Amino acid sequence: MSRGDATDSDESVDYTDTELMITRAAQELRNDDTVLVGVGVPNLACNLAKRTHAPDLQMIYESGTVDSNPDALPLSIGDPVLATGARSIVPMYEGFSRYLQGGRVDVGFLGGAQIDKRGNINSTAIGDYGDPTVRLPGSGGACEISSNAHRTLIIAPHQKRRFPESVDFVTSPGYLDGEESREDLGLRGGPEAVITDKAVMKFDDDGELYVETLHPGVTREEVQAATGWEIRFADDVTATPTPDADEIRLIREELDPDGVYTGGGD
Amino acid sequence: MSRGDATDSDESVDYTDTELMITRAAQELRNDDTVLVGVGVPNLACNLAKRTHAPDLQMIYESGTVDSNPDALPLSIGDPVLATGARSIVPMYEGFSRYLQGGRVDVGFLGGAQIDKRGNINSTAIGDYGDPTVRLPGSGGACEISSNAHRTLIIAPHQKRRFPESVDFVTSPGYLDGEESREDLGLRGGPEAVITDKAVMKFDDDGELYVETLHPGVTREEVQAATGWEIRFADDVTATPTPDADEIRLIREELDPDGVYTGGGD
Amino acid sequence: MTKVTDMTNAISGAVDEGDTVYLGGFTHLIPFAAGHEIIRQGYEDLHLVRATPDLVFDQLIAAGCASSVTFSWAGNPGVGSLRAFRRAVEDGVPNEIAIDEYSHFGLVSRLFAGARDMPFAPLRSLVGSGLPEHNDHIRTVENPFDPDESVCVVPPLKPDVSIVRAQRASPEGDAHIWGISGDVTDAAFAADTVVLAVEELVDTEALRSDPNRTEIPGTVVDYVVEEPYGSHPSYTQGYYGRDNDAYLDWNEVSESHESTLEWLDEWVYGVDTRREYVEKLGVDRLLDLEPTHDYAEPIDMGRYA
Amino acid sequence: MTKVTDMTNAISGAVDEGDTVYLGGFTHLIPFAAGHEIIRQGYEDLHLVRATPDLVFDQLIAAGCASSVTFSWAGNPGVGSLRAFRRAVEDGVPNEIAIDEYSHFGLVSRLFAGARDMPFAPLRSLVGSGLPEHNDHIRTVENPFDPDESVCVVPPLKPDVSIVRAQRASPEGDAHIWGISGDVTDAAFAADTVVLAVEELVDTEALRSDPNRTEIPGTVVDYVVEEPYGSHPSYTQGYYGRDNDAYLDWNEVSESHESTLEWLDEWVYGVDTRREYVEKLGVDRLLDLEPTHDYAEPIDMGRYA
Repeated sequence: MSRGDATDSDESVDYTDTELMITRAAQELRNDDTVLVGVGVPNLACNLAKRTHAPDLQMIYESGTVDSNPDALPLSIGDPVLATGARSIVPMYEGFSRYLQGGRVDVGFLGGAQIDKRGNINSTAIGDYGDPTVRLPGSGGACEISSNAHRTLIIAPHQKRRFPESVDFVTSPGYLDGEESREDLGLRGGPEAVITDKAVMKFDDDGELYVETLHPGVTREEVQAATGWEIRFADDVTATPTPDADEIRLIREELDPDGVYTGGGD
Repeated sequence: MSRGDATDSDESVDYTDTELMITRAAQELRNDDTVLVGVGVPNLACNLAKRTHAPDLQMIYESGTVDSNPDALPLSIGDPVLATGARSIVPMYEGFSRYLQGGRVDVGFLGGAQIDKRGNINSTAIGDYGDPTVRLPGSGGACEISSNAHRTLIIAPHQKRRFPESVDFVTSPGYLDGEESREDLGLRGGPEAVITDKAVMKFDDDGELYVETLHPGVTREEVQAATGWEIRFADDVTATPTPDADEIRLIREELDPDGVYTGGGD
Repeated sequence: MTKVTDMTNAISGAVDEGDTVYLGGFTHLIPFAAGHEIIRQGYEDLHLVRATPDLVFDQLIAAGCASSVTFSWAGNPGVGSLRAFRRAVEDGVPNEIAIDEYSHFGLVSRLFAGARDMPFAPLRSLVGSGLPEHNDHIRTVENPFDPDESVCVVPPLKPDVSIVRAQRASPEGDAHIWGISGDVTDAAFAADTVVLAVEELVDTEALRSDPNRTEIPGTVVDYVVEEPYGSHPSYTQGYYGRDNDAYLDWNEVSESHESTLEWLDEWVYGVDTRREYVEKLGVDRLLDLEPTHDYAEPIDMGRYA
Repeated sequence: MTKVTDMTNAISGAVDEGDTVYLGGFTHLIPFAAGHEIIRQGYEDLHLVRATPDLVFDQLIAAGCASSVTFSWAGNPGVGSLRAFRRAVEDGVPNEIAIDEYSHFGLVSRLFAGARDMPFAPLRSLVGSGLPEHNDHIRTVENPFDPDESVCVVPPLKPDVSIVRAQRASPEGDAHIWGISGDVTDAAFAADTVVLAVEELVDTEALRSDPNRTEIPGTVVDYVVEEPYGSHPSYTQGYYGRDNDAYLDWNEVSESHESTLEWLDEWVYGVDTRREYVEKLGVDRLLDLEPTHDYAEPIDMGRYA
């Protein structure tokens, strides 16, 4: 993994791309948010936020655990550490209906094999649905997260094949084709940001992605080369804030000490 | 209350009208039935059946208790004696959806202020719905019992005002107006018998009531006088079987020792 | 993060004149103490909702708090009719009330949909009954999987305020319920504002030791009130039984509007809090309602750290 | 009234060739032992249904048991893709399988409707996604309370057989479940025939001491099997943890169809029962999965006689 280097008040900190994605994603979370968490980077971002600026963040999982406070790193979204000590556990139907459909999830995390210009996500199939080149896992709860959460954050590596102008299959609706509005279809919220290993992108009023910040050392040309359409940039593109020493220590020593998702902190 | 007198194998037994209704209703219950029970006569009939020919009878209540085995006489359908030791307790929505709508209730008991020729029941209002002469409690779960149970048993005192040709308001659909079928409306089952203090009535193939048996000492004329339309009689009207000594003992000594619903066994 | 307060503050903070107010609890856990506090605070234009109005609505109606009642069974359970409710509907005493009526499944389906922001809830009943004709909230859709079938549907019900009771809660409002849960959980999830009253406050750890039992999460709760015997004359499973004499007495008390007001004077206006009401009930009456202990088989959640 | 038998009898009695078979359990309580017995009995034309196919379907598919798979997320949870599933869908190895695909909420809504004989279940998602175009089971109705809105609906799903696991059950099949219950309860209520496998059989009194915990009533259960560790390498809350190494290993094992068959030879065909499988796992591996005890706060149901 490539790595950057940032200056905290009085020390320089090494960090990996994954760690930057984790710290940047954590910043999107507010203290009073309820967040629907996945394993991996989203889980680490949420736990980091909880141990820093958002101690009251409530984490819920597709498996129906509500306000989990895991003693150890969960290895799946249904890990028993998410159940013991949770506020509540509900059947799957209730997690999706009472919490997501009911508007009780502020933020959801999504990833995907393809993310397009308007934030639509494909995690179903590459190529033709009936005869796919690559069969992906499918929606799981992603369609519901994208449809019912008040805002969604998308996290993905920045690669040209992963950012086509238009996805092969809409698993999770973003801002659709620009003709129909989410609201007219009865969908709530919509994607708020895409955090990659090169940049942070946001959506304009028409629901089209643009680059808001570039990670330290990344050029506009690199981002354009890794994006499947002519990507626009904010008038005032700035540098993505980088992890500080405390965040890196938390990630490496407490949240993922074995480096399961962060590659050993390297 | 009027009383009859019956000959058991070798003894004569006194019984009240209510006791006869209880014992006759109990006979409609089969060992493998799941029955949705109300308080009063239906509860006593079910408990009697359970202690005689139907030990495996499963009693469920609108309050969501499943397979209740009350230690004492329940005084409401949500009595705590129905909860302690039950097989399961479910929320109200689940009792109605998983059990009744799901087809898991074989028999339901109904009563009402008016029961008509086709088994439709009114427990909502006498007179005009918008400006009633008498405002009754309303459906509760009766509409669902009549709509979703595989068969229903109606228990009521035999009085002319209670048996009009057509009810003022359909709270619980029986065989409707004879034009539309229950099945076409998506309704299950239908009323099977009406047990009164004078007779037992059944429904013919067109869903119209006729008298199957007369209680000992009751004449056809008495039944006709207490019925609001020209009631028909089976070709072979027989006498309603009467309680035996064991049944009377169970009712008076075990099921309702304080005579809450049976008037002290008198 | 504590939401603990007393019932006086909870009611004045949660309930505004003109609100739709749901009082949860099917036969079990009926929030009588909250109902009495509403009466004491003198509301006059509440849209009251309960599957089973029970004595608590009869009292609220007699006190003149209600302008409408949404319900599915308006009787005195196991006893007979609700006389104050009937006086209001039949004779407009003490005031006219509008009614919005369902079957039990129809009403709890509305609550179910409201708790989940469902566009509507379908159900296989109400069709064939007289209710749809008198209630514009009951409509039909064609079943797209069986075009011959029309299905009754009801819209979500989202009360402004729900008042519910549970056996125990943490100060944050996470609540354990056992026995008959009835409509309580959906009532809490469906409402904008929730008042939760419990027999006992316990610490957060005790609540979190059994997350499957947490029917109501504190995240939907706004006010937490600890009020032992707050469901009397209804009951709380494992704490006390239903006071059946009170239900039988009500049948006499509510015989006339005047005798009903006298009862309210003594038992509602005549006390300031539930504690005073309980003291007035007296020890003998409370002891008569006590069950013997019957503990559930333990479960082991396991700790996996 | 006992329904207790062994898994061999339960599977041969419950499952007929051509059946639609739901294996319940979302990450937790996955019925692996039952899946292995289905493989050993050589079924070839099962319509398999699970929200998350997980390793158990990968194994059934590789063994040639499946003619179709209904699902909503086909991955190796926390690890990656399901290689045998992909080989079947992408390359028809070992045989072509039809797929019937939903989002999680879409699939559990079908099960929810099936468990309750609902005509259909409405949900506020799927609209805007590509799934409705490819799945005729996803249809729309107009919302009769808001004519501008079209609502996606799905029909009831009623499997011929559901196989589910729980922590403990009585011989009649009443079962207590805690931790993540996922789709288990609805799976049991939706099916014609239910096989229930548990870690422990307990007596009826223990089960009835906590009726709110009885997620599955014996009245919907046909076969009860006591099989400790029957969820391995998935887990049972309070009994053992997920064997994550087995999930990681599967990613290697399933690299090719041949290596997958070798694994099946050793771990499925090579043992006759779950007990033999557990013996083969060995004591060290089991001990590594043990949690420490963490008992829930007791509840008192009270006895009111």
